[in-house]
Amino acid sequence: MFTQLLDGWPLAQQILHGRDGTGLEARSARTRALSPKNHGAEFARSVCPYCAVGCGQLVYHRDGKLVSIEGDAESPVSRGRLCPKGSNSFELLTHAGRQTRIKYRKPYSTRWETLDLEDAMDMIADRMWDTRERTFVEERDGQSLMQTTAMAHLGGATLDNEENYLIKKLFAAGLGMVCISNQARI
Amino acid sequence: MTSNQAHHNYVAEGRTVGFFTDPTVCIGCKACEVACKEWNEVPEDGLIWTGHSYDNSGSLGGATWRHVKFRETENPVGWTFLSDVCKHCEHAGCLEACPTGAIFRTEVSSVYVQDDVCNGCGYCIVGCPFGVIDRRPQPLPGAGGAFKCTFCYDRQIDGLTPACAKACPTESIQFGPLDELHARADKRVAELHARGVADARIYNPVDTSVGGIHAFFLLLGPPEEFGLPPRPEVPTVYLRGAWLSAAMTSVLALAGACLAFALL
Amino acid sequence: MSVIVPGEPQKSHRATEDRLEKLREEAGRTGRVAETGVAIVGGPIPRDAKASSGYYGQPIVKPPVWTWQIGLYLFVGGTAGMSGVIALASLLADQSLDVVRAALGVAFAGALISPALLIWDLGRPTRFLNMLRVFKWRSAMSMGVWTLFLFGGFSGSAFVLVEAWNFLMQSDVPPTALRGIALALVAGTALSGVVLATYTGVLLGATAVPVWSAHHKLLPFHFGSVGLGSAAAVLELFGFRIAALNAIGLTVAAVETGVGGWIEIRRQGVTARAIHDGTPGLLLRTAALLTGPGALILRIVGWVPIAAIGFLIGAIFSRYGWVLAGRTSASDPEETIATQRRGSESVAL
Amino acid sequence: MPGLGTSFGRGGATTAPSDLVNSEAILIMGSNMAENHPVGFQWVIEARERGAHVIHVDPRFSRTSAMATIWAPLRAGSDVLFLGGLINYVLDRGKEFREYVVHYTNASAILPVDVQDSEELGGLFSGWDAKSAKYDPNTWSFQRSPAADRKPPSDATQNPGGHTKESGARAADLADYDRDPTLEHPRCVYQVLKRHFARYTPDMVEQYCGVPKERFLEIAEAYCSASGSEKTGAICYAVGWTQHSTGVQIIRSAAILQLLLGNIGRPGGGILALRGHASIQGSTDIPTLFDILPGYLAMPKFGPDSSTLAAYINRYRDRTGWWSNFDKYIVSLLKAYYGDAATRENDWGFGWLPRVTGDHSHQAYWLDMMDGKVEGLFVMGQNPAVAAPNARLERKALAMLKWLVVRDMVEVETASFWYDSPEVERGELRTEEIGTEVFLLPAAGHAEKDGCFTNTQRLLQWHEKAVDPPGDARSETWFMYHLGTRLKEKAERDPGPRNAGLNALTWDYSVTGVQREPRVEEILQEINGYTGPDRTPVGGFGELKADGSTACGCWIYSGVFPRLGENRAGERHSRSAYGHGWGFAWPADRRVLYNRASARPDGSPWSERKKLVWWDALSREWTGLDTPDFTKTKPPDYQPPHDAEGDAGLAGDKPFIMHPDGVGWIWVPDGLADGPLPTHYEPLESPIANPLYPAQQINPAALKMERPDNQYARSPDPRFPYVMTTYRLTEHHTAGGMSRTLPHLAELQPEFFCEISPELAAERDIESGGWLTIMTMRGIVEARALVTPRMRPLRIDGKTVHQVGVPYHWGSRGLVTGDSANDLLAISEEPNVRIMEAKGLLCDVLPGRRPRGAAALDLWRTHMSHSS
Repeated sequence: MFTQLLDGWPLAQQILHGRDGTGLEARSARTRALSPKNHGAEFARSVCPYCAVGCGQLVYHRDGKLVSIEGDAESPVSRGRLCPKGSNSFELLTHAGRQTRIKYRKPYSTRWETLDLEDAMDMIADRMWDTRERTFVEERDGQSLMQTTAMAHLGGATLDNEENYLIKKLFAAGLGMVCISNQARI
Repeated sequence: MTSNQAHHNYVAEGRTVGFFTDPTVCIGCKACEVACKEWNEVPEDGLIWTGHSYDNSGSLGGATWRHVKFRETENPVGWTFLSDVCKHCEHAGCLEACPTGAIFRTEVSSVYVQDDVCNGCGYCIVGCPFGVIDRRPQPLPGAGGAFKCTFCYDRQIDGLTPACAKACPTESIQFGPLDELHARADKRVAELHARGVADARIYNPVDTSVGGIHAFFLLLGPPEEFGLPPRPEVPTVYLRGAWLSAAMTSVLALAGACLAFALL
Repeated sequence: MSVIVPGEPQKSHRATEDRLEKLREEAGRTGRVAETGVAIVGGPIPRDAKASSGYYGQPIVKPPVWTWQIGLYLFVGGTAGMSGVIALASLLADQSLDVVRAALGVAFAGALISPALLIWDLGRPTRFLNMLRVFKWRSAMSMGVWTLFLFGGFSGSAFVLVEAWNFLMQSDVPPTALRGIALALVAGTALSGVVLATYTGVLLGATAVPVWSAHHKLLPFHFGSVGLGSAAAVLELFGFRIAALNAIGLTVAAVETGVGGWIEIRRQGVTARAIHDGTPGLLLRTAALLTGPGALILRIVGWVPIAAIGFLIGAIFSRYGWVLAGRTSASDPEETIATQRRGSESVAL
Repeated sequence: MPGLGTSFGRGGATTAPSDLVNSEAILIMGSNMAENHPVGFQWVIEARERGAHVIHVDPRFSRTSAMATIWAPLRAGSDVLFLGGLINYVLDRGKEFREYVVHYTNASAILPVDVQDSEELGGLFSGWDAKSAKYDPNTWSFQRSPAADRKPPSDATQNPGGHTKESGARAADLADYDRDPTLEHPRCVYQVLKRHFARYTPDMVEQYCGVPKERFLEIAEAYCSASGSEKTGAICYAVGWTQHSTGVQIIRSAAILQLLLGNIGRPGGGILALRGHASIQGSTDIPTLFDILPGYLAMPKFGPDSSTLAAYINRYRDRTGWWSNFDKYIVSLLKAYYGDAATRENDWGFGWLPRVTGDHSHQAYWLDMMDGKVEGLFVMGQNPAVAAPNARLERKALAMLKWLVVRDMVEVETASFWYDSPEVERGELRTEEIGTEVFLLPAAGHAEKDGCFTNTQRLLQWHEKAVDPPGDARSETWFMYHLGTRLKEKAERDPGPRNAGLNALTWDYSVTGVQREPRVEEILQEINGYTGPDRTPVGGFGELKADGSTACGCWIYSGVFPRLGENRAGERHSRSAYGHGWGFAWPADRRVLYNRASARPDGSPWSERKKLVWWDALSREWTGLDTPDFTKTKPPDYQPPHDAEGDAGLAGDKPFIMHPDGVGWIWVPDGLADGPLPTHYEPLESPIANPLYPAQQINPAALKMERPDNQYARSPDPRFPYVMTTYRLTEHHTAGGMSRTLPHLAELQPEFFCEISPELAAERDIESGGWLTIMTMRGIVEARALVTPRMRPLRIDGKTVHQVGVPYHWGSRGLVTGDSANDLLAISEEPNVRIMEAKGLLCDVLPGRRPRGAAALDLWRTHMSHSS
């Protein structure tokens, strides 16, 4: 008890061991127990979501929560380094401004409302089906057309290949949408 | 694997480590600033556009522990970037000044502020000849306490490189044992001189009472143009004179007062 | 179905954006952002002509964050500490005990107010006890805290004891036994008192703030002498119109006249412009007049109370003057650069 | 990327950033690499430290310029002039890598007499049809001596351009044509090229690009020295080249330069297209684009070419070269899409694919949207309200929709246009009058889902899921899968012909976890390709067949999942300098494309220090540091028998295997909409008249899409005297959705600013750090003024031209807000890839802030009405 007090009181250490109070004797209990926040956390091998250099990332996580993200030293692409955006990708996933609920705006409405995810999916499917039913053209002057130009898609350069694959497959090969575009131009 | 990425054991070895920051390969991307803030959970401290080239961080302080400086020059047009950081001085003013023992020198000879101890007396702030450490203002988390670069002491305990050096895309920030860094730096300066970069020099005030800094820099141009003191002194050099003066004053006051009362 | 108000960002956003707006306005108005975030000379816009010096006119060393309490503390501590000296002197001179009691009263009062002021100024007041974790003789702050600790102990116990003694004297019990202890305690008060009154000079002098460190030898002396003068003045205002106090007052006034004159004569140009220009300059010059020639003349013509009041006002002005000068000096990169370019010279008195 | 596609055969970067360390010279142009690809730039710095020249040519002195060994300012939009100057420098001084040029390019091909160059026709090449404002490329092919027998050209209607390889059918006889290996023949490509670029002299460059002559010669000397057997040079570009009305032709100029210097397919050589988004390469390989199918197969175009699968294949299949496999790839794709329902009898479901009836790209259909012709729109991970040209029009068009679905991680301006857009503030739109139904669905982040990105070097890298996405946030995989199941249910109820494709569509992915997320690896397996009912993965595209026995979602990715449980995109053990063992580079894990060219025609390396892939005479196969981009066992001395088809039709010294003739194309006989050779046209808005062709100011094939809400200034135009160029900053990402909302990035660049020179600041009385207002024919914005010597006024044709730099990251939402620079841009289309011109426009700048509300538009209209 008393000795504990002495251990916890740097001044006592100073007197006992003739220290000047600037060294390790000044550590608090918390500092003595210090370890990095990703200590012992699991990590996933990942890739930076910003530009197209494709820097390797280690995504540390514990109990289903993200802990930290840093460069993957073994990546021959980036050799463990990250730019400011890549270095910020932990905040990208965890910042307060992130959207986590569905927002819905009725025609002519002046406010956002919330929607249940499954309801939203049904509503979107209905809108698509309705539009397609009315605007689909099977053929023109005897030739097969099988398209609708009344529905369009934009985006893809930030998505995964598998996601782009499903978009093109369902929207074009399935529904006959031709107005499909993304950021890619070069 | 480059030295900035390798795992190490310096804390256990008690080996003195440092940063060598080389602006000739710095691309001014500020990855160091962000990596630092991300790892250390340092809050955003003001969305202020300064108009000073691309520098909107302003200065090192309670919520800015890495700070990339942008120096524009004319005829010929040039742009130099330098990532400033706590110098982890050989003789550290803040460390000497701290009355609570919140600041201590670690196994790797870096200077570390224990946030759980600091009571925000503010004396370290005027103790630092480089204007690094500062009290974090309201309404930021941790407000009231003094903060500065921790040299990612927590990471080093696990053999990890400090976040800024780990992220630096061009290894303008080099982390490693201080003696090795000195060797690298001298080599680099020689190289640059050979290439005709005449004003390349090392900024590391070993000849003043600071006795050298563990985070040192290669500079192109005079230190003050990068906001660095040309001849920093650790404030403890003034102690002797000041205390002598205090002692003398005390004697005079005591003697004078007693004399006055005794005679009159 | 819960409703989200259109355009309302997340709470945290709103907070940040409001703060941003405030900062923007302030920036536009003053050219500085004092609150959170960067405080850049000449930035944010409008840009300042000084921005050319150093790195966009950025301070090289950080200005002190101390608020008004410290200026007052410097005054109170000095006065209280030197009151202890007067108590001792008067006790040794074996004059009436009233002066001793009053002086100890002032000392003890100061010993109670000073820590309050210090704690008030802390960024995290609840942690003031951490000051007692370590004893660092190279830290003037640490030394000061321990001194204040001692001074509180001595002055407090001395005060109590002397009051007791005084009571006993009325009930004519021979207090010879007490006298020795009292003397010891008062001596302790006096010794810790002089340190308390002068260390504050060391506190400011041993920093990276150019104008302070440039005067690191002057400050302890200056603060000490003004402290002594203040102690005398306070006691005089309590009605002790005795020759000894007046003599002290005269001496200090003479000394301060010299100090004030010396500062005016020995201009150090850029390196110390903070104590000559602007608000601090004005405060210090006023202080110099009140504590120096002013007090001297008034005492000679015999207007002691006015001299005393003037002196105390001057004493307070001078402390605030020095604190403010530190702030100006540190914020001015040119002063830092000039001081250092002058090299070792700046370490001279 | 037809610029690279037509020149070399594949529309991808030919090399990787990490290979730049092997370069003796690196020309960075149309890119601000240090700022926008900082981590990739580490290799440039390393090369520089090894003594390489790093040359940056850019209108602004950027962070890249600060790192370069030579910087030259350039008038935005004069890139072809500058590169043409380099080409002329090479030809004029005979600095080309002769042996490489003779064997590996079509410099020796002889053109028929009737082919005419733009230099002869005052800015137009032969084959221009004024009525349709289109070229007929048939007139650009080579001379064939009557002896050579060949199959008759098909009557295929050409619609050149687009992301697809546009050759096929008639292009088949591009395989045999007359050559002159001495390059002396007056009509051989080499001589034509010489004449074509003869006017691109250093003086011309100085006068019209604004690059001082000495500086230009210094650059020319430095870069052209990086050539020959011992040295190589690389060129890096980004949207600074592509976002022009001549974008593809600028890249073509670079390709020609590299072919002349022998810098393609060799270590430290190549052309590196630096892309701006994590998977922008992937989103063209597996396109969310209107004109191609996965693997750069053309979308069927409405017309006879697509009446049947046979006609379609005949249109696009080459007789020789790799594209002779075209039929295998399209049939395998149809099998992947439609599964068992796709049979030989029903043309493998080819008829179910929608037909393209014109330009369905973003900008084209957005104008239709503005005109009320589009009902519904999906926007996923893009923010056109800030990022797209003429953003004012983009935002207003959103109000014409019936329904809008936005998927993103934050509420981006595209989702909030109906209540907080500048148009609402200015009274152009009124919330109560906007009938658009808006769904904003939160999206998952990269660490919250499995999947792979394809990066700028064609490298597929798998990213593992670490945690579940928060709340209602889901991946696009989840969204598309669950949307698809719903739609297929609807289709089942109505088995009409229009739903045949949807009903046939294979959609049997298994789901996992509480969120019922589809197993992404199953999708990658489908992309890789499989065979048989048990869906055994194929080992690579070599195993694909046209008989319906194989299915493959994207042939160029085939091999990424060669065996069950072997996901090569997820490989994380780099074994070599080229990173083999880390991820999977298409095609077939080849890291440097056309690397057969790193060896001499006889198969031996050009030199020891520049060896990459070579012929091993003992094992009789190609070997080396990289996977050979060549048939492994085809000897260098192989000569194809007469009428040999496919790859067998290419000789052993033909590195560009995608081309029917196996060589790099200096002259592009087919596949481009605006000419076989690049030539200089002024931007759509320019401060000067075209110095080369008084009669042909701009690219004749470019589309201005001019209309009242998309107007242009005159060239020159006293109302808009300054050249404006837009760009990105390191601290932000594109339209800001991934940076303006993040405190640690927002604080680094908190306000919209505009960079101008001290001279311009003085001319317009603008205070440094104060405010300025920028106007173009499209819009008006305000920004903080950053006055800096890094912006230099140029002397162009004897007069001073000021350039104005504006980063485009800001919008009305997020932690830091500001006007959007893209309000100033015009919607226009480069003829091949339909990209807008963002890098060279005309603007005016005034001191001070713009008025608030509607008054801003009044000021703007008044400014435009100043007739002069």
